[in-house]
Amino acid sequence: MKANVVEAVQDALRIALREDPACLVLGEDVGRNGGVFRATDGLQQEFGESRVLDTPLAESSIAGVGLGLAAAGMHPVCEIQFAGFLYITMNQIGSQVARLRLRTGGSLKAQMVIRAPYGGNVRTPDLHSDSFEAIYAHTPGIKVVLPATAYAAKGLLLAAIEDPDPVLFLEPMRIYRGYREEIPDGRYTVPLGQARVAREGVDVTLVAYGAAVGTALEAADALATEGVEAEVVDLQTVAPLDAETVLASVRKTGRAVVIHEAARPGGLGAEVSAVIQEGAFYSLEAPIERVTGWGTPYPFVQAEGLYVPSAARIAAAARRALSA
Amino acid sequence: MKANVVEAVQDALRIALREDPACLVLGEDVGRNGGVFRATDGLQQEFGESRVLDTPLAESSIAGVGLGLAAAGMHPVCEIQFAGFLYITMNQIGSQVARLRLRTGGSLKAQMVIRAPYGGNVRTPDLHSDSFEAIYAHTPGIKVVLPATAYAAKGLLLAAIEDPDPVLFLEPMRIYRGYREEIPDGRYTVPLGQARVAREGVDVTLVAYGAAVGTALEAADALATEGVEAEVVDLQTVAPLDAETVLASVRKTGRAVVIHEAARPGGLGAEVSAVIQEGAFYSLEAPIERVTGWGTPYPFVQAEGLYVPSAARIAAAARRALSA
Amino acid sequence: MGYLRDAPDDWLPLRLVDQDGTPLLGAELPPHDTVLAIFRWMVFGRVFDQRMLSLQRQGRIGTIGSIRGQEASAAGLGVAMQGLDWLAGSYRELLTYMVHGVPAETLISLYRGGVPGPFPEGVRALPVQIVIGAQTPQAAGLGLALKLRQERAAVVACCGDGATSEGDFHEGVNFAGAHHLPVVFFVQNNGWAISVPRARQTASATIAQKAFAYGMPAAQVDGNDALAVYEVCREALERARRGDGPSLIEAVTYRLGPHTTSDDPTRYREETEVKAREAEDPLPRLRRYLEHAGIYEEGLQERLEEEARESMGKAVAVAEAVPPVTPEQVFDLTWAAETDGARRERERALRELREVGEL
Amino acid sequence: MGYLRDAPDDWLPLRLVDQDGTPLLGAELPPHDTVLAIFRWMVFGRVFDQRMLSLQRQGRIGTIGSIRGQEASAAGLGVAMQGLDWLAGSYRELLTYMVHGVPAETLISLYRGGVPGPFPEGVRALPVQIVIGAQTPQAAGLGLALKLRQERAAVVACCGDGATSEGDFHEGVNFAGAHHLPVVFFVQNNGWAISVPRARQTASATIAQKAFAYGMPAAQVDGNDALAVYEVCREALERARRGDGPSLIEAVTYRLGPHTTSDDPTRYREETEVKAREAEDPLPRLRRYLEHAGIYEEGLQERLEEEARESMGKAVAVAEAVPPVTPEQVFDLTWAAETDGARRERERALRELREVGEL
Ligand SMILES: Cc1ncc(C[n+]2csc(CCOP(=O)(O)OP(=O)(O)O)c2C)c(N)n1
Ligand SMILES: Cc1ncc(C[n+]2csc(CCOP(=O)(O)OP(=O)(O)O)c2C)c(N)n1
Ligand SMILES: [Mg+2]
Ligand SMILES: [Mg+2]
Repeated sequence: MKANVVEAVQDALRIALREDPACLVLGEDVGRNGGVFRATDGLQQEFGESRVLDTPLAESSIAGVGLGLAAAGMHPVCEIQFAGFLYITMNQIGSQVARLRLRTGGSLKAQMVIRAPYGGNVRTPDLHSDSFEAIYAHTPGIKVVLPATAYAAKGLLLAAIEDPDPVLFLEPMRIYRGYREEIPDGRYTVPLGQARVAREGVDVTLVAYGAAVGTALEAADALATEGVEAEVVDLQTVAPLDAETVLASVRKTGRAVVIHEAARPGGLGAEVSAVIQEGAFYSLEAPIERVTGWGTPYPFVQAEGLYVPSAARIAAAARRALSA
Repeated sequence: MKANVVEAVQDALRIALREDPACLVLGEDVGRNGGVFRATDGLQQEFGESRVLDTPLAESSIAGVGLGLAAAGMHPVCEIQFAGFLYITMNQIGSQVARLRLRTGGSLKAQMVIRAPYGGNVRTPDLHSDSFEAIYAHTPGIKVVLPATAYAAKGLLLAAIEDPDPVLFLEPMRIYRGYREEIPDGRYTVPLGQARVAREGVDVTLVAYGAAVGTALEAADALATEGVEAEVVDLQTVAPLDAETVLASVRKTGRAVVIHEAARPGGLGAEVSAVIQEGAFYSLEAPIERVTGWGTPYPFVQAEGLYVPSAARIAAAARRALSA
Repeated sequence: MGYLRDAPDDWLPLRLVDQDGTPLLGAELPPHDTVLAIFRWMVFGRVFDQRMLSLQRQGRIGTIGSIRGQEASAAGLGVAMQGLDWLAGSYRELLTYMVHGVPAETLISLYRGGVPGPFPEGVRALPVQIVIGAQTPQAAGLGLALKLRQERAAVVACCGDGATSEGDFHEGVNFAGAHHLPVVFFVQNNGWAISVPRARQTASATIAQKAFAYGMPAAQVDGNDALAVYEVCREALERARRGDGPSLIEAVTYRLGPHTTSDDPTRYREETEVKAREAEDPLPRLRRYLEHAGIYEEGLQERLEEEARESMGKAVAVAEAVPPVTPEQVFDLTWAAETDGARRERERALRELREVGEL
Repeated sequence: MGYLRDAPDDWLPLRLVDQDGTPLLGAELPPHDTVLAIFRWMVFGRVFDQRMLSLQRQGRIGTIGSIRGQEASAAGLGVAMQGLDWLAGSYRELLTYMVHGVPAETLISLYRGGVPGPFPEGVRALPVQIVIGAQTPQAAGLGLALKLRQERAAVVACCGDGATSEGDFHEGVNFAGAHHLPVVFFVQNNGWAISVPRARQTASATIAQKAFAYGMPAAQVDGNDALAVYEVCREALERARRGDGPSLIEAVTYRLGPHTTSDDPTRYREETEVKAREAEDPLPRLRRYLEHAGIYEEGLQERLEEEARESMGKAVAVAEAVPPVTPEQVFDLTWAAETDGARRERERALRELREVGEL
């Protein structure tokens, strides 16, 4: 089938609802409205109000109810309308969902997925464009997954729903309605915890995830015209990190640029950078570059285009790394 | 005067309440009870119920009320009873307090302090020993400060209260009632945003903050017996980071160990490591080591002694760095 | 058995003026100039809404919520407020913000993706809130400041029916109750939270009765009856300013338009419902009252509309002349006291942008 | 003016048995074996509490909360529950956990700083909650699962008076109301949240009336009247199991001991208050009822105490024989499906510990 990212998500949810009787979908406006991005379009019609539920407007309870459902053996997929509101769920997810198994000596598990559209450059209001993957990546006990393509969106989401650990699934809004790619019909999974090489190259490694993978590939195209072969690593799961795939690439190229649109200080780029220099110190021929949002909150629409890393900024960082 | 950390905090609060009529203290049990750690002992008696207020048991509102007070020109000092509950305030602090000035074009500012005891190895129940500085360090717009001594606790807290930006002030529970040191009477400040060299050395740099500074100094003592002169940098403010002081040290020593007790993935050690390799790449003679909590939630009391970095682990990391 | 007890269920929304503009028997109504002020603002709100939707369609502003149908609540409240009162509202209270003194151009700038402030000196208001419910505890904080400083002023904390489900709503209202603060919680129950109908949001028969959980009095008012809204707000505000504590008002109204310009309400609500509610449009209703009271001068509405259009034209021009936000501004506004580390990060970011010609 | 309306203020806590053990006129009381079961558990709770406090003083367990004075609420509730019901409570409901099937040794292990679980197979309970209020939405989730699977069972969500201020309490109760879930919210109002008295926590005259904000019925019960607690819980639980929806119970009781072993209550409450409440101790009260009803056999309490002490002795021995938590266990319990990256991080951490001989 042909699908863009949001259609791939929808297809994964449909398959899970069809094949797993314990699976259910809940969130604000996911029912009749089909979600504000239509990720759940038609699902309530097909599966009924007991499988696809509108919740009250209260994110902490959406996560907390998810935990209760999971503790009772269901496999809830909770939607948070925008990732900016994941701040509100921090306590239920960080102190509860991520620790349920630990706290019960393994007798209860939180097999659940929390989905949220994330990321900027889509001209949305305040707090609708934020990227909070790093704070959840600092919360062991929950896996954090960000697909970069429609294929990955469907396969990773199906893997997340059947994974016994809780998964935060962040969907890049910017490419929700990007071009439709051919993806397999029916169930397939893309394994959690594994990065993939999105483009091979030998001169410099660009590490990205989510929507930034596309930008990194653009940058790689630009670099190619200068004779530079950039390798692009798409992390896919940012926690727990698949360090080996990144290290294998950097051991080959000796140079790395890490990209994300979240604020720079304490962003995921820091972890990737730390891991690279720990594991590939002697291969490094230049400082690892980070191309990220600034040390400010996500700014207003008029400035967001400069905040979110552009292909030009990525390519420039790669050139810095190459000329160091 | 002689004071341990909690007495230094109390003294700072007393001075602020005395000298700044806009200052007030609020939180759970801060009134008659004087705080569960006695950080506000006697303050309500001295300043009355309108300057030292017990709040309902609701952390998000403590932060949100703080914002309202600050917007109206007061200088609130809010207490969150344990740092583990800072997850609950994430939305009010991250999406509101840290962005008030930005969102109002500078016309309203959130001059407020949020205090919380943090950190482990004190045999407290679940969620009472966590360290969440990293998630707030990834939240530009709020400064994150962690004193390591009684002197710093008082001086940094007084600086935080008069700073026009919001400050998250994390007090190391483990050394609350440590030995009493001599600190100046009356008002003095220790500037925000500046690290300090807690011990000079030339062979390796140990970067720490909060209670871990003491452990790092212990490790430095142990290393000294082997003829290794470790320099210990106490960050004091972890956001915005004072990279220069760290870099100056690493440029001299060529080796660095970053220490914190929060979980390793995405912890502050990653940011420090990234910043070091960006700014002192050519001085580095060994991979930067991180000695941290594990890639798990903070564990139960029986295992916490192994989770929180020990002097032995720090010294071992320094030796690894030295022999690399 | 039979020990469980139910909530009182005898609520009847306060109404002072009927659908056809006739005052109810014995109703105490505001003076004519107040009524005219409310009417003028309602007309302005209608024109503002139309203009904003059309600016959005032209791509000149971003996503925006419609306030059509809710002008009586917004203006009745706004006119009842006084200069020293604080306003803490959301995207649905833009008209109240304007009544309270925020110029239209500031709001247009905000929706153009610019810096949302500052508001004019002396206008006491928190920024237009986007995170549902977050303003509620903040309003309690403002109320605490007023109380501690013994200012004779009140705080108005607005939100929608959906927002009452948020934890922050609860914590804020409870705080105000526990500390007996001068805050009026004003809930516009417009029937919907995007696609979720009021009845699915909470099993509580009214939003008003939620006040009882916080030990404060409440009123449910016909939110399309501008004068009833005005009167009940005046009572609650006076009470607060006097030091008699907080209260909660539920204004029962209806969102005639889409939730925002990104919303397609036909997906989740019946056209017949909307049609029925169109007939209860608060604007003609107040106009009928003006006529009934003999204070409607021929052509008044048209004149006010024309005035509003003109002033909106100017506001748009002013807003569109504001230069776009620069990264420097964003850094300037992030820290009031920039540390050395923050300054270096600013310089690094700007250097990077300059290097690629983005700055 | 005068449009604001106050909450109903005619609450009277349900009581079936007087302070002196006499049943109130017309009170329907549980059968004798139920009463005896409740009494037995109350005695057990008293002994458990004493033993835990002394273990803490000896440094054999960590900080622990005292449940003295609240045994009637805890046991009345616990005995009213059935095997398929779920329990979601906190540190103050340890006795209810034990009535519901969690062995004392598991709780002792928890307070020894070990892994808090697992509970025995088939005991339906969430872990003992420490983060105030967090269990409330979780309980709604359990209720939703029961409802969707059409199981004839209920969920009990316990918390204290202070916890009702938390956003999570609100969101959880509202969710259960909106989705009509089989959940009983059981609030032990013990007068204090650490040092904050009930009256400062919320201006609401009762905790019970908070239910009205969520459209569910409520009862306020004398929490020191074990039989009244039992009966009202039975009604609420039956109602929930029947599919008639959620309800909220406020049990008015008193914490006779310190908040926890780290707390010094003399700092914030008067000895006279505590003395007065000692006289309302629920345990002698139920004993007086047993005597009144002619079912108290000479020496019963002493026998039950002896039994309890013995069983506590065994539980302590079992708990103290559990080997301390290892880092491997912590890693094992963090991930159910460990990824390669997580496995490497585990190995790294263990290697580091081994290197310095800490493992
Ligand atoms: C915390 C949070 N969650 C979700 C949203 C997305 N959202 C925006 S408006 C809205 C519905 C609000 O409903 P209501 O409170 O009734 O106000 P109304 O829009 O009807 O005026 C939602 C879910 C948000 N802005 N903030
Ligand atoms: C979210 C959170 N905030 C604060 C605390 C610290 N704390 C533990 S118990 C308690 C008081 C609880 O009072 P209440 O709900 O009345 O229960 P009680 O202890 O009286 O049974 C507080 C503030 C906590 N554990 N969790
Ligand atoms: Mg609404
Ligand atoms: Mg209590």
